[in-house]
Amino acid sequence: MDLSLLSFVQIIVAVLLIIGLMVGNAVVMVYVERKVAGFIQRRPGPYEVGPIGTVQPICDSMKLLGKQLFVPANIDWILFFLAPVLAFFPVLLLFLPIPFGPYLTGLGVGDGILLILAFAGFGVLSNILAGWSSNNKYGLLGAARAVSQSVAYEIPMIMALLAVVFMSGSLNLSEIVAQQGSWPWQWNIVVQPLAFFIYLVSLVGETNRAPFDLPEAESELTAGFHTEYSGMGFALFFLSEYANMLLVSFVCATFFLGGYKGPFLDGFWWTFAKAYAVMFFIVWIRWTFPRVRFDQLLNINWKWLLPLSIINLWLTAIIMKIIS
Amino acid sequence: MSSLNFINPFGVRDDPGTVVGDFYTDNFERNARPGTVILNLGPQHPSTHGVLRVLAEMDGEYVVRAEPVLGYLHRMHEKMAEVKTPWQFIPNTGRVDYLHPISWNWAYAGAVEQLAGLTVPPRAEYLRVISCELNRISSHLLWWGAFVMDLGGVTPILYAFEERETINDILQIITGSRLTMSYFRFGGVSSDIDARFIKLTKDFIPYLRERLKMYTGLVTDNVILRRRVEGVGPMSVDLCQRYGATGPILRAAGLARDTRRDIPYGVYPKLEFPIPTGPSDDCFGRYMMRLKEIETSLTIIEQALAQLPSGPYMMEKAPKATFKLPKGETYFAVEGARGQVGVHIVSDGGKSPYRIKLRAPGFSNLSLFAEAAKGTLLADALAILGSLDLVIPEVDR
Amino acid sequence: MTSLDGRHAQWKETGALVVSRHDFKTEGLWLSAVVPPKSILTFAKQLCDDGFTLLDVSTIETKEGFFVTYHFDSFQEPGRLALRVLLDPQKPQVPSLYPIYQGAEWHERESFDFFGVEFVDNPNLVPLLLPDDLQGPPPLRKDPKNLASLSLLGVFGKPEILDPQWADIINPPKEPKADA
Amino acid sequence: MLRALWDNVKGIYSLLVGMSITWGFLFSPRKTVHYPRQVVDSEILKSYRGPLELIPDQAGATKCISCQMCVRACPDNCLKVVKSEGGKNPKTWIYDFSLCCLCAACVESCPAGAIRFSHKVYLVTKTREELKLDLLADLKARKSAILGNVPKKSS
Repeated sequence: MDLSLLSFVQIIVAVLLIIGLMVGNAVVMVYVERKVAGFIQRRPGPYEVGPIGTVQPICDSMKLLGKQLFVPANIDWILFFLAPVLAFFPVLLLFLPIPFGPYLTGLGVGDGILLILAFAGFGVLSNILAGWSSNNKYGLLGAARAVSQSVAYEIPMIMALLAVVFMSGSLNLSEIVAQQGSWPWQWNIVVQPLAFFIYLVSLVGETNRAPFDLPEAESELTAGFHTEYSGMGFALFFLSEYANMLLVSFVCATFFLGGYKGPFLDGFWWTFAKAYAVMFFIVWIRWTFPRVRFDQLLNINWKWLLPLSIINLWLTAIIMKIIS
Repeated sequence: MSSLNFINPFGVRDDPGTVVGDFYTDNFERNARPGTVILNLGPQHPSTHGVLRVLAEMDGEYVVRAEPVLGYLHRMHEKMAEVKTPWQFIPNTGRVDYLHPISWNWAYAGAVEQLAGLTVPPRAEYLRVISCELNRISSHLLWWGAFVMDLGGVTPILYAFEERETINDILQIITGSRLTMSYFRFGGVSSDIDARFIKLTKDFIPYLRERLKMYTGLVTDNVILRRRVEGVGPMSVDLCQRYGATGPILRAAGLARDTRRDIPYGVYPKLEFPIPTGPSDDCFGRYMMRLKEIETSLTIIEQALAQLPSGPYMMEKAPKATFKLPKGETYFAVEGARGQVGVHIVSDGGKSPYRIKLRAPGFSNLSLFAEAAKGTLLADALAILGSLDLVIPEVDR
Repeated sequence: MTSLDGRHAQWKETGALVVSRHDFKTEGLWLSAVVPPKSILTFAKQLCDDGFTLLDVSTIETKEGFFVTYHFDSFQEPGRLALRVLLDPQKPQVPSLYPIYQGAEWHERESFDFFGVEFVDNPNLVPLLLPDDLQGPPPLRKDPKNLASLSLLGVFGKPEILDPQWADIINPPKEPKADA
Repeated sequence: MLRALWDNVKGIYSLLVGMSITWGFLFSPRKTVHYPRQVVDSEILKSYRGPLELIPDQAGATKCISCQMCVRACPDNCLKVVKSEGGKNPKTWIYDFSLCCLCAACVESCPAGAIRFSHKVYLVTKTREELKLDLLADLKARKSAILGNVPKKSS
């Protein structure tokens, strides 16, 4: 790729916009999550600050900014402060190759999905550093869980995406979107329902959301790896959790739901609508289900998702061979 | 330290001295295997329901050994009984177990009536049954929500609270309070029910039956919950016998022991109700057991309302606040939501009882946790803890 | 499963000091026995084999010493029994029921907290409900002048006295009363 | 193997049932009462036990005869009734709401029927001292409120 000045400026602008998107997304999602939780539980949710509580997330973030950064005794302080930063910044890069609209891509990398999958591993690195460095037994247990969970769930996730890549024959996200049609029956979800299902399950596992929120399981480990974080440290973990959610939702929209293509008029609004529908799904199941146990979590992955995804991959490959 | 020094990366706190545990941790650590981690769950932990503290020796995710540490909510009710008149202790009984206060009311009032030979008018007996069973339902509902919350599902407890609030509204009509009720008096109850009470209760029974179907769909049949609780924490009858566990735990293990049927008190002999036994002795059995008990209680309330006789709700010449107990000893037990609630009174005929011993079912039930949790996963240990239906004020008294 | 009469005979055989029948309507017990502290384990073993469970351990401080009542309830048929031991007021010691009823550990620790009764061989005799650094005497101990004698408490129902020493305790001779 | 697969399919169905239930609740009306914009049903408050209050007689004075029955009955020692010199009516009637356990021992033991529970749900104070209520003053205030209103209406 030609790294001229223009593309450099493009990347800078894209990164800035993505930071804005991440922060904006966290603000929106905090509100949506609390409101949905409230409505499901038959209570109003945030209500007092601003019209129907819309200013609540801003106030929350102000509170988190103003809070003391509590430093526990005997910590490994470099890692302790590095971990939240490390959780936040790699996610920035991951948004670059995503085609938000027909011409709206941060960086038109040819192997976009490789970049995403390669950098997605950074999330768990920050979790283990946070758990390890904070000199807390809950943190340590949470970190240990985070590693095995993330390692486990990345594999079926990649396999599911690979099935789509086999079909489209390209690692370029824009290319994958371009091959799908505008109407729902032209999307990849129709031809790859199993891959979509596997991806949907493993994205919940990958982002550590309920019912797979084992690393931070509240009723077992109080808060898991971020037990000792307060103020901005906690806020960065929070931000990166929502950013990760947004990322996997965008990837889901791109790979399975037709990306920016939609009925009547293609455009970035379709990408966002689809990504937020997936986000709503994640929020919805969080407030519906109990949490799985840790061994069950790994069993689901190694005994079911992984074989299923391999079978799916094989079938896709064979069928593609026959067709072509 | 100045207030500006809010980040202190260069480690003033980074003292080399190791953090030394308190008396109980030291005591527990003495028997620990090398290479294990002592995890201190509580007293402020999201799933220890109040202020229970559990010391757990962990080998990775496995609990090698666990020991509950009690006493964070100890209020010495037994000492208070020795300085108050018998009447003045009634409000205390409502505060021993805040989820099923009426069973404690009954155990204490029943013990005093048994010792002093007071007879309770029939209407009062029926009112006692109705209020006690309503209260039992509300206790089980809260347990249901809290148990699912222990397993990570946050929403059901708020649904359970809808019904619980309705029961609180109903019970408030007669008891005047919503939580720590002191409704019973020696020789009767403190107030009669009115038409509104009967209407609300009659409306509530079919409503709850409908809701129980929703509970089944949302939680009981849920595959995640099933796999979390099935086969987890088996408690055999033998274990229950050695630890004195009673109530739903024992019945889930398959032994139909219920004080309401075995050693009848009040008007329970006149009422037809089944004593359900659980499908299995694991967490799922205890879960189903309590849901079945809600249905049993509904049947009892229906019958009691239908049979409700007219008449006074308080015996004539009921004991006043300065009432003295006659000399003697008595033991009276009722079936609370968590098991057999017992009150042992010894009186020398003085102004206040010589000694009152409160037998809390939760105390015995919790004591078997150490054995049941041995060798389980941490998540399972917490599921077992939740399935015991603990109310810490009752355990600590 | 043993009937009440059978239990009565069994206790007499095993060496109970006093066996009393109770009026269940007013006392909530069917049968109780005062047994020597040394042989409490034998009696508990008999009850455990017959399917009884330990309900609680209730201690009373009296003039004669610490009077510990173990309440038992049957798992097979309704039946509430009590075993009692009288312990020396200066050095209250009794074997722990832990080998038979593991649940007794906590009940005994509770009595240890409140009265200072020592249960020998309890595996973990540390404060349970009270703080570990509590100062002063156990909280439920009474002022010596407020102590009642056992005969005043009416805990014996219809006793059958098997040990002559207990005759004086249950039916105290008139003279000391006149002195007091 | 197939059986396990079938179990999983059934499990996924049970999850869908659960999700449909929460979906239904997502659009159901709220159950909470939004204080202070809404308050609970006044019917419920009729049985609520708030702090004690004295019952006025015909003339609006207290019925209390300072017999100390309530003071003796109270498990928490939260009442203080002092007899006035000369009459049998009380001089002071102090009630410490912070100690009260609302057990109704005083109400039930009162031979003159002079006290009852009020239904003040929204009693809020900032200090514990403010919870020591002078019930005679409270009675007087209520009386003047009643008596003060009546002439205004008639005039």
